[in-house]
Amino acid sequence: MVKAEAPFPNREKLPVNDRRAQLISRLRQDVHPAEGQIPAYIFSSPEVYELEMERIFPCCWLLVAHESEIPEPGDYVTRSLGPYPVIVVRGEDGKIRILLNVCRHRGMRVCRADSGNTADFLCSYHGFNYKNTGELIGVPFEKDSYGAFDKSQHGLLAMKVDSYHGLIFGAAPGLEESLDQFLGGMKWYLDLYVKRAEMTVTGPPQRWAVQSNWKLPSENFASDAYHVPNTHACMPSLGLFPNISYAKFGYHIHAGNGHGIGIGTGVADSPTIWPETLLQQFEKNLSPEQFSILKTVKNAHATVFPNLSFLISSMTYEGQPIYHTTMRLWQPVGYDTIEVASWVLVEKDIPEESKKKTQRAYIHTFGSSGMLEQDDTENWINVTENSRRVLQLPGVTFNYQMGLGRKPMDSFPGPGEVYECKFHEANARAFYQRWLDLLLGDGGDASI
Amino acid sequence: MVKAEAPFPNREKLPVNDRRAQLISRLRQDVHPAEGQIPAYIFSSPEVYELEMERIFPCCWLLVAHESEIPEPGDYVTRSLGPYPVIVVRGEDGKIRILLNVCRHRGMRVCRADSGNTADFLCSYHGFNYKNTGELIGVPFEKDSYGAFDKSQHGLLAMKVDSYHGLIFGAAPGLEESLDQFLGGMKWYLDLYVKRAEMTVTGPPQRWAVQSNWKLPSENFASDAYHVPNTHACMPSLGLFPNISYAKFGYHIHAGNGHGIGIGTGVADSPTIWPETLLQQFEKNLSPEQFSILKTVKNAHATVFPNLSFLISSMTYEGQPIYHTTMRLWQPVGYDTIEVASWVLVEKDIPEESKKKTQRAYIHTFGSSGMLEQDDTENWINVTENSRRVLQLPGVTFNYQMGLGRKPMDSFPGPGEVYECKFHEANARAFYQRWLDLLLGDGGDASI
Amino acid sequence: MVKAEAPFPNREKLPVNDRRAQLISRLRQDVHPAEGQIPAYIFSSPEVYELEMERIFPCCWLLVAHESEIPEPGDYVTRSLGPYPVIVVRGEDGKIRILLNVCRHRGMRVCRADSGNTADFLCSYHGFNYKNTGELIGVPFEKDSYGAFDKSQHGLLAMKVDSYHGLIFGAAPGLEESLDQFLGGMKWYLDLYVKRAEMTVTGPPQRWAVQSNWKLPSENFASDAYHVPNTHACMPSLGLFPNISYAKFGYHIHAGNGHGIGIGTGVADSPTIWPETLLQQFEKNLSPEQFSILKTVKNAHATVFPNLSFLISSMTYEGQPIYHTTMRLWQPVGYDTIEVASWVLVEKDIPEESKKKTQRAYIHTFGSSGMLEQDDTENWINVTENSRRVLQLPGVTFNYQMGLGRKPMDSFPGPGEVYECKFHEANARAFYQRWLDLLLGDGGDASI
Amino acid sequence: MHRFELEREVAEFLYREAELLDSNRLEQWLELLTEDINYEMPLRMTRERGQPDVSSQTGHFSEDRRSLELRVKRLGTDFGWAENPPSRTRRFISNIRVENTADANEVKADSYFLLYRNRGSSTQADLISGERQDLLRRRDGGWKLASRLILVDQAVLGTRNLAIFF
Amino acid sequence: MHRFELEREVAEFLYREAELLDSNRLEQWLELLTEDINYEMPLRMTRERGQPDVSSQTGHFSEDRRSLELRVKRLGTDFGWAENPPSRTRRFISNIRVENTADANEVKADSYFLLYRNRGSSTQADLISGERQDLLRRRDGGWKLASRLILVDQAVLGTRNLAIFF
Amino acid sequence: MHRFELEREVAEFLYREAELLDSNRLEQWLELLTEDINYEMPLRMTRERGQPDVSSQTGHFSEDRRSLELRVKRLGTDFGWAENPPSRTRRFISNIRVENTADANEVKADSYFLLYRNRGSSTQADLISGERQDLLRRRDGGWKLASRLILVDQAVLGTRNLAIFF
Ligand code: FES
Ligand code: FES
Ligand code: FES
Ligand SMILES: [Fe+3]
Ligand SMILES: [Fe+3]
Ligand SMILES: [Fe+3]
Repeated sequence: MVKAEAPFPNREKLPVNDRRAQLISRLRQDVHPAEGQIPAYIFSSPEVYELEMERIFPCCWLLVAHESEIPEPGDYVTRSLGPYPVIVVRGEDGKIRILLNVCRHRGMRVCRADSGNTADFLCSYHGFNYKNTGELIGVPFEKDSYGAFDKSQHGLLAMKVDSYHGLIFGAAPGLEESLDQFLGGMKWYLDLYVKRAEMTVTGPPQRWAVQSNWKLPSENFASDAYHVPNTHACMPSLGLFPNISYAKFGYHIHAGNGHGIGIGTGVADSPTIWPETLLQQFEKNLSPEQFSILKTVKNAHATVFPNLSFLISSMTYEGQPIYHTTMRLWQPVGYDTIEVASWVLVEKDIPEESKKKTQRAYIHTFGSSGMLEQDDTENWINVTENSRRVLQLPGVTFNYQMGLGRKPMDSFPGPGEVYECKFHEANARAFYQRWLDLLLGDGGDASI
Repeated sequence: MVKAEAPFPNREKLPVNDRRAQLISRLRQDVHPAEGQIPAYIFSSPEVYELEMERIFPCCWLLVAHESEIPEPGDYVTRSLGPYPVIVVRGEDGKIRILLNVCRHRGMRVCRADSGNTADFLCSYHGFNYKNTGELIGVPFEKDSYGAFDKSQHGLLAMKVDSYHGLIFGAAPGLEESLDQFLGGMKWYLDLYVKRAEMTVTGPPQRWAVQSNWKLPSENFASDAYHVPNTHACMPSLGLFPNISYAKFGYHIHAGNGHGIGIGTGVADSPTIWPETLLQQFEKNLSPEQFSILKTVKNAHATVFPNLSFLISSMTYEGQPIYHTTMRLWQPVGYDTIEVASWVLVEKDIPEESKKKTQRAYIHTFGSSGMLEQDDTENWINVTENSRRVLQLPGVTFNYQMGLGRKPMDSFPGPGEVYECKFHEANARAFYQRWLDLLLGDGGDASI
Repeated sequence: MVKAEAPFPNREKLPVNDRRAQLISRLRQDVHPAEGQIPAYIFSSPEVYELEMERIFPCCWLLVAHESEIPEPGDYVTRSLGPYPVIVVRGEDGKIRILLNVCRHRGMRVCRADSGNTADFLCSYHGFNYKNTGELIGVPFEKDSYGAFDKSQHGLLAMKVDSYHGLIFGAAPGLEESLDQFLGGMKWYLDLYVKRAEMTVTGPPQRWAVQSNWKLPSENFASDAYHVPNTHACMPSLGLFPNISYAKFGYHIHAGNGHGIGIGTGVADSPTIWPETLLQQFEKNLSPEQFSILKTVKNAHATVFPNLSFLISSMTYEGQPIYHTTMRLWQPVGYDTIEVASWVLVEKDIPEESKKKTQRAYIHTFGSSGMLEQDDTENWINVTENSRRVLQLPGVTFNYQMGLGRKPMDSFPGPGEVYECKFHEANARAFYQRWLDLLLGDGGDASI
Repeated sequence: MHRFELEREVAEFLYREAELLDSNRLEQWLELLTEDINYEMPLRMTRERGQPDVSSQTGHFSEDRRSLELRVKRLGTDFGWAENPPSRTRRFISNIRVENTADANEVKADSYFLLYRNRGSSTQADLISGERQDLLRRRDGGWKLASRLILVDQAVLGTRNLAIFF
Repeated sequence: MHRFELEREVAEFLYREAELLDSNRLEQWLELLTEDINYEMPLRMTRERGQPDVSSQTGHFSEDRRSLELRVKRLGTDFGWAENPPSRTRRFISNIRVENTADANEVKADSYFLLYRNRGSSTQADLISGERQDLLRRRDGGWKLASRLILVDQAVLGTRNLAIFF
Repeated sequence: MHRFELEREVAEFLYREAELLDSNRLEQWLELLTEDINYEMPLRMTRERGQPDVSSQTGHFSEDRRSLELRVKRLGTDFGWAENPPSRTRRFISNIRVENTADANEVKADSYFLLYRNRGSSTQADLISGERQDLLRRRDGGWKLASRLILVDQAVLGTRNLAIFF
């Protein structure tokens, strides 16, 4: 009988060869997050990228989907978990799994659609057939070919899965840290996006490719309120944002583990962006402290390390206030390219008309055609290209020193290190510190 | 007088640096052909590919053309011998040569057409002129420029050349093994394709590029009858193949040196696919043992290591049996891309009408637009892409364990290790064993 | 207060790792410029290219523009200085500077147009604003964000700049050699192109991308008169050049430091190509020796190491003699690709009509659509591709042995090693010798 | 009106529109739109054969006259970084098919577009391919675009942003 | 019939055909073909100037009605893996040139095609360029395709397979 | 002449021209040009919005009849290496817009072109996109090209040389 290799092969640590060792020691020497100095080359070095694929992405919990995308048994979407192609599927047992989209026989992608509903995945090459739970249930001509085949050991490889208020996260099986530990203090803030009400996606995500290193948008959403008045300077003149210094007011928060959030409160005593009916709901779902913050929010940008971002944005549109919530992945597909996947999250119980409106507000401002997003991608692309062009100049560093030496607040109700002015870069420093720690560490038991 | 460097420079072995040594020891550790376990990464690692270009292709006899493509003196085709661009040309002396398509002066391609007839190759850069035998016969302004130029030592570099019943093979000059030794037991089986009658190509090969690693199709033709019922499941339903288990019946044969063949005999007592007139011819050209096998053949897929495949295929088409023979090269042009060149071979003496018919049968089923081939390339491309996506997972292995432990036949008339059921993977195991042996060995004196 | 890192960070020498050391020792062993033997692989090895980007381009003075392109304060063009994106700008103070087009904040390209006129460069990301002298003059919300920001230390990084009769050269700040030293004996010859009269460009350069290694065209313009009769064999038959051996007559000169020039004098006693009025001007601007040479010039091709070429070309067009002067950069953008930038230089004081005529003569013969250039690029592309295909064959060498052993002239008025027949390859040998010296040396203090 | 004339007018309209967009005369382009224009680009998805591959839920564009005006206005400010310097674009319009509707003043016009987009010094261009299903309405003696549905032929858009119009 | 009318009809036919192929309505596409259709795509080759660069011997397609039907039928089975999920394609038809023949019921129609093919999540597309030399025959009040010669502009096809039609 | 007729003739002229160029019948192409033809391809540049992005000073082509003849003649010699073997090209002509001029014998014709160029065994092709602004003149009962301005959509041309015509 054909026996399986270990269902989840214990991956030896990749040997650290000379070249790798040299890279690591160079990073140790060049990268100084705490001092706000980051060398340009980390945004375009293929070797740094290779190291990230080994030591960052397999060592973090990564978002793959939202539960509302696969509500019914058999519903699936295909996604990437870091570099790995996976199927996120709700099995006939109602359980959500993240299955490696790689046939256990000889590696064919068993599912080639973006989404659908199925009882099983039939491999097109030799016809191995897998239930929507990942179980191998069919081997063609099993007796003639194998005599017997240990099907129980050849189900699709399953990733770790856990979820947080609708957000489905996955991780490499070897990762010891729980999602709860991984998110840590960030949960308090994630609640503002996903626990304030039962949230649902409005549909499949926009997807588009941008020639940017993945860290630039991730860091931007974690930390960078400072770019708003200039990059998005057209907004006030279009009457969408009140004025140019709008972005400054609020809180800049490092929630721990490299997760960062910026909460914009706008100018003092400005009216809430939330409809009255929703506020009641929010109050029920959140702690009083959370609710007190959410009430005053005008915008809130956040990144869950490494590459999952959230945004609440509001503006005045045709004289009326309108807000939306978006969630997006900056999925690296190369050292200089990301595939962006961007969803709109809405409160499940609001009227269809409101959902439509919030979705349109999103489309007009963020996302592939968004009037704000357009300028962001232009910046990230040029920074990436520039960093590639000065690769031979390790001395060219980027500056993340804003707020160095400022004191955090004592009294903020949420966890983490909180600063009172949004023009700050503590979050970027924390982001790169976490990044550096993972790269320099052995990344050990987290790999598959 | 300008003297030549040694006409065939003695290539030092490429130094084995740390990175290379590490790769080799990793392969030694990970690749287990005999146990049927092959790690996914060998199908998409650029470093493995680099090693193959140094240790596999310069150490094998490689097909470059069929004699019927260049029947007349001066006829030539340009091809690749492994990575090297070559001209396969019949000189004015009637002899076939394989000349490196690289000017001995400063490296220009001296011939840029796919095929033609010429007395000489005039380099477009400085006008060095070479006879169709490779001899350098013209150096412009020779006296003014060089005083004297040792033309006798600067002919186009010639590769080793030998042929087998019309198949022209070439090899790097340093290769000690003869073509006869290289083919070994495979000759007995090759005869079924090319010695059964005088064969001729129907014309130039179809050529198209596929984003697949070269080993996947090579191994598939050597070994993989098992994919037929599923990948090509549409065939029976279209009435072209009798039924879905059709592919199982026949012989699975490792002919030695990594060369493999699968001979399909179809269901018992099914009528021969060959016209009576041809059978008489075959009987004359083959040994009685060979003839006894060929008579019963319904299909026969084979790979001459590393990347030359053959296929006899038959089907019922418009109620009539029709067969064809195709030969193809899976020419690697990168770690994840091949250029396929695919010829149709026909018996020289059959009527034009039959040639047309067999060619059409080929086009409809195999080749660039073939109804079977379409699905094959889709599989290989996805496996290659998947293997790239799990490159960081050395533990993901492909399974080639079918038939492990089964006993070979005692009584088969042909050479090699013969198994009675075509659902078997001994050939794939032998293919990867040969591959591994070459990669781990020093590849030594075979390189140029 | 946020202090700057050192304004021009002192770049540590890149560590020489095993792989790098091996490459260098292989080059030392394989490359023999003095014997005229150059291995094919240097034209397509990505590692050799990487080394060139570290050791050749940061250690040479490189042309970036002609002064006539930016006559007014605020005029700028964006260019590459080796791999680095730069702005060549005439500041409000009338001084020309070469500024790294990389924002000192976080690396955005501060100028994204090819050319224009501006008082300042406003970074699109966070709005840092730089004067056209490179000085940082604006930091948005400086007090709120940084408290204080040491603007005086954060101007755009400036490259070394110097010019020679209108040619603007730049270099990495660490380069100790002066432009004067760098050009050395080549100045005498450059004068024939740019000092003979006040020269001006006719407009922006033609730019196009060619899949060629950068060394092939550079070496060709420095040294290769020998290709003319064959590559450009159509010219005499079109009546544009007198005959096929035309290219032979004249001088082949290594001016030192790898700079080479070929001066064509055509057949004896042929009439001068220069209008009488210009000759008077030339005589005034040049030394008598220079003038005596220039008078007899029919064509003159030259390369200032590493990748700046010049050409005076003349021909008979519609029965009338017509000449033009072109200058071009073979800007490497990858190991196998260059971006060509090609200008036409004209005497400033000639009539507009003559400028038009000379420009048209240029367009018809050289440049992107030129009848001569077309064939050159075809050659270089094929040589590059061939060299890539034989990368695994270190024994395949290119031949640069023409003229080995011939004696230089004693009596030539200009500096350098001068040979009397243009069919010679001393210049190519000197070009590759300089190349090799830089690669093998430590390249040391020249890097940024 | 004779059918020829109609088809010719539609083609002329679409070519004129392409010309305005390709030469960055965006305000003039706006004049070609009706006040109540509906302008949508839904997502395309990779689905099993037979499944709908156009999303009815989400899209890349979902515009009315007001939002298109905002977009154009924005690009004209000093801060329209995404398209300053502008891309060089070319909208190849082909396979035009015109169909009458119940309303004599309206026609349906389907066309294919291939949008070529090159920026800066790149030798590569983004190619965006797709179909547009338009409704044209006769106004003031000419045609106006009353509705446009854009079917783009990628599930993952291969262009940095949609700071351009279709 | 007036020449205008003829050219318009031909263009309409070709656009309609492209629409059917681009929307995977393959059975309907078959209805546009005559029973005796001859459908060929010979090889292109790189040859010295003046040498024929179209193979008279071998090709990528050599089809009759029967084989085209088989191909379509196959793609409709549960095992047409190559095109399930289907590619997103767009056939840009241009440079249409119509010529009368001796037979009043037949016209020759040459056209250029650029076929855009995108699959899955790729941001790249295969572009297949070429010319088609068609013979159209009048049948049942409409046109049918009686013969097609496809000249593709590559010696080495840059697409994974020809599980698509031209 | 009726406007239809005119537009049809212009399209026919441009398609015929493309056909000649795409099949390397260059001498026949020359016959389509007037004796005094002016044929220009100025440089495109990347400039701030609002700045002219077409150079009035330098270009890739600046031709008259004589120089075009020379170019064609050259390619026909034994030493036209750049295009021997020839590229496989396809000139997709679309978005044709015809305008009358003061001179009844002359029309302005703007069109878009997408030139596909493939060489040797490459699976990649150069795509050159742009617009041509033509002046056609009636001569000997047909049209001739009297002037052509070619606006190419790249600042850095992505093709090895311009040994081809537009
Ligand atoms: S690869 Fe999936 S069944 Fe063989
Ligand atoms: S490269 Fe062939 S003659 Fe010089
Ligand atoms: S990158 Fe230029 S201001 Fe921040
Ligand atoms: Fe932003
Ligand atoms: Fe198969
Ligand atoms: Fe030349």
